[in-house]
Amino acid sequence: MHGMTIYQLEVVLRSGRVAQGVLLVIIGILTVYALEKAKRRPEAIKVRKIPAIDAFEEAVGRATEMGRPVFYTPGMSGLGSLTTLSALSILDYVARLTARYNVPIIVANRNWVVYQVAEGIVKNAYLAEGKADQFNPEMVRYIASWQFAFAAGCLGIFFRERPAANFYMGYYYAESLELAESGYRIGAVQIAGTTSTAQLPFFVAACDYVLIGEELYAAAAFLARDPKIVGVLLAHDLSKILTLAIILIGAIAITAGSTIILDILSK
Amino acid sequence: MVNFTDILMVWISVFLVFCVFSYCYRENPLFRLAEHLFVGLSVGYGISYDLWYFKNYGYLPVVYQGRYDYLIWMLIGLGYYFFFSRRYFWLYRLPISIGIGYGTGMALRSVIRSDLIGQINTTIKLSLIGVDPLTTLNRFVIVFGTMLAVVFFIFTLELKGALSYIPKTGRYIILAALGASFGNTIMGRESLLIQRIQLMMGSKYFPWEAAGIGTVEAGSYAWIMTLICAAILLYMIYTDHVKSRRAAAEATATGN
Amino acid sequence: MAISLADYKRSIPLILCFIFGILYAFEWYVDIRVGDFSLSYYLEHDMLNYFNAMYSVAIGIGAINIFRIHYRRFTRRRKYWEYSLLVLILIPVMAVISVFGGRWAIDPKGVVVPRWVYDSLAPTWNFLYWNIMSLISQTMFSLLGFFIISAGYRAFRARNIDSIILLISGILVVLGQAPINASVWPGFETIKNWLMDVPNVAGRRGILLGAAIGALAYGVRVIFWYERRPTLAGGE
Amino acid sequence: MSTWYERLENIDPRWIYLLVYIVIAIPIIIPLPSPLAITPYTRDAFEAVEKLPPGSLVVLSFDYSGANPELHPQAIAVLRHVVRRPLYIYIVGMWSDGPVMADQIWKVIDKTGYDPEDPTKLITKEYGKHIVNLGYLATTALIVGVYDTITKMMTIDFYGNSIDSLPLVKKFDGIKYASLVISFAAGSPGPATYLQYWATQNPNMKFVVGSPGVSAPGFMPYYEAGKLGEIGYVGVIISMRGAAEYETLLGEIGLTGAVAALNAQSAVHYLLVVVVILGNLGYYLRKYGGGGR
Repeated sequence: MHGMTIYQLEVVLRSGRVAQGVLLVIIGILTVYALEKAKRRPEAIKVRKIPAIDAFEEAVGRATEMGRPVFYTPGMSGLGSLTTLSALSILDYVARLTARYNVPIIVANRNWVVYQVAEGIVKNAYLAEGKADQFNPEMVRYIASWQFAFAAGCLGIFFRERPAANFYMGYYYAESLELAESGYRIGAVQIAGTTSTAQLPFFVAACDYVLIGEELYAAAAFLARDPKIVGVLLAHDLSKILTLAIILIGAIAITAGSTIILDILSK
Repeated sequence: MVNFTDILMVWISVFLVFCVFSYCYRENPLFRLAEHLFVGLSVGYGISYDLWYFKNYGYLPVVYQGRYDYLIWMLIGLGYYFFFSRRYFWLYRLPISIGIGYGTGMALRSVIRSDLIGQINTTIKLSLIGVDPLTTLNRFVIVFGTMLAVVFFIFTLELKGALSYIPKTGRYIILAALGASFGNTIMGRESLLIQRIQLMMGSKYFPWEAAGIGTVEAGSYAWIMTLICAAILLYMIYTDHVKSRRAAAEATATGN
Repeated sequence: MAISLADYKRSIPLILCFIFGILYAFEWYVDIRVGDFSLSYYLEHDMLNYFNAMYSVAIGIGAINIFRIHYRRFTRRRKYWEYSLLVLILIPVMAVISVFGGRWAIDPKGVVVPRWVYDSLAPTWNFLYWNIMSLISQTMFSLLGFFIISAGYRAFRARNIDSIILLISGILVVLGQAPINASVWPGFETIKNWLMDVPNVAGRRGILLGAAIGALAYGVRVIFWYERRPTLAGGE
Repeated sequence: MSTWYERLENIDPRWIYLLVYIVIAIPIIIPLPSPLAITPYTRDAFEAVEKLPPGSLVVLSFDYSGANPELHPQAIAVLRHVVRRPLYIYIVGMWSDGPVMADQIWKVIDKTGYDPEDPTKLITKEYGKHIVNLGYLATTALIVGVYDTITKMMTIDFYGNSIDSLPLVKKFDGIKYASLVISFAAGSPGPATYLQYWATQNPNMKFVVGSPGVSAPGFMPYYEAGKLGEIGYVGVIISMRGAAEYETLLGEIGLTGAVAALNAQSAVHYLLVVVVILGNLGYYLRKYGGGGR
């Protein structure tokens, strides 16, 4: 028995993070529950109108009438950002629309990994609509990874190829207003969606429709046009009600002089 | 005596600034020049960064630290290139799906920590009752305003009648926040523009040396180039005017 | 959601996404230790080096796409082919200068490549980088100074209650920001500070909380294969 | 043809761009005084320099890099002020770029000022006699050391002159003789270091800080303390605005460009207010007075 070490498997909860983990598990369970519920009874979940979502098809239709392309960009962040991923999910819907209406789409990317995925998604969408022959790899472009080189490239595209419907989904920095203002100047219908609170004011100011924060994720689910997936919005709402309850109880508790909720959250 | 290369440097800078600013009038060959210069240079620069990254995170560990286990992962990384292959296209999904999995896992935990619990914590840190009535009012507005703004996002439950004012109020709070943010950003944006205009005007306040553009004395010759640029702009406007008049004349001619 | 193992082109990526997603979501809360081995430490250090190695071999993939687009535009003499030619020349030229004489130069100390190569290329690189690239970049940024006023002009119009609220809070902050206004009436600054510290905080927080919940639900969908579009992009 | 109020409602963005350019360019070309309200923070900083008795020693610490757009104008204004007053000046920097910035300002600044030995006489200040750039204070040991004696800690100044050859260093061999320290601080290391090592040794040494807008709130508790005579700052110059106020107090409009930049800022903010009013006017005239549309 000499010289042998017995290794023991230990599971250690990392302190200060337990509440975070519990909350993640709760939201995870709520999400799976809502999705499975919607799978069985899709009609049980009704979703309120989100004007920006209804405007998608209209905008693509308008581009078709005018014979001008549709412009889409999935934002400035990389694949590690959920905002970018949801923008790519929405790209699937928009690319299906353009395939259906036979109108060219231009997808501009700043990150080359995102560019690869975006091209794959557009290709899939054209395949799914039975228009594989119309897919052209030049539709999806990598512009440049420098923030303003990307912006300059987009501004060039705007005036040279004159898109009639511009979609800005994903995460943005200062270039948001450059895109939106130039889009206005070429008379495009503009729909934006971002979670960046710093750039939302500019999109709200210069675009026709804006998906604010969570609405972007809602659109990613809603535009799948699959009642089973739309069910996830129920999970959004349940989680929000949970959050509201925590805030309300916490605010009342702290006013009464107790830090109980703060303590639990930092466990 | 001012060095001529310094003046040349200043003139090149002024000209490039004008090339970009000319976009405000319309897209034109000068903007196109600046745009393609920028894109070309930045993409070339990006390649050097990629190589540097490869040297430090791939080549050096393998060759100098004998980390041959890295080679497996580098092999997976080659999958990125199969994006350009028809036959083995799917291999590119390997690095991508690892990246998505890793990124999503990381995002989940950071969102929970900073955006969810972090924001909840700052909201409930202070007692609703402040030292004076105004502070109390402000605290109430912040806490209940935050809650109303969250209610605005509820999707599956439509509040009707008098209750419909709850999400509506949330929407108004969000709009007030966005309007205020808009106004608050102007100063920062204008300070950049002010500096560019100082450059074009050859102002002695522009940090010429720090920006690596000649010297203050050379900068005082910037106005010559600015005048040339103004002349180019006027010429552009004039030719557009002539062109549009000719087009209008032709339109009426064919119309009759 | 079900997957089929026979369809390895799809199932392997999905499984990889699931494994790494779960690992990285939970190692933050729960650590598994066997002797000296700590899973959290392994994932937060060694594994990240592996990811860096994986990512490091992808050299110039974006550049390939740009090169393709401009090459086609140039050889087919499409409109604006002259500019494409410029890009085609600049990319390799700048790449060579940067690799041997730039900020991320491969061998600035002259271990393999002689030192004089770096020394003679560095000034050219500095000119191209600072006096052309950075200058254009900052000027592009400064265009916002024009655009923000024009966008404000169109957005701040009292069409309905929504835009009236945007208008009022926006203009009040603008008045509070104008530097000379403090001497016109100090109240402008007080109102601005209140708007920035109270309603702005509440509104932003609401947006952040909502977006956080949306992101969480979306992330769960990606890991558990309800959302496959990004993971399985590309035909076949 | 569209009516005039319809045109007001839909001004071509290009006219607005042109207006923005003009409104910014005019204050830059023509330096005009600005009716700025002077904040107490800047006034206190100005008074701290103004009230120094002739022949006092002032230390300016340049703790920023590049031409920091908020701190550089402050440094220009303050350096001009101390040169104008009958004072002796040491320049140091806890950031390696700092002394370089001081050198850039010294090269171009107006060097006339009152003689510290005879405060009624206007002279041209000389390097070595009235002002010395001691250079970069790289280590804590150096910061602590130069307090007592400079000649033992340093051999050369920023320009490479032998420290012993400088008359000013002979006169004041140590920071301890200084009455006022002014630090232009972009971050860390910053003036807190001086409070820790210098202020604790000499309660009569006063401190002023030049701060960017974002870090100003952090300095405020020390400003409150400094006003009460405890360890802290007797004045705070905040961002570009503070520089402009300082320039106004100095009465040398057009010295730093801060007043010009702030005038441009005010003008462009007002431009937005004006175009918004015009736009709304056009909108309402069309809607209610536009003849039944």
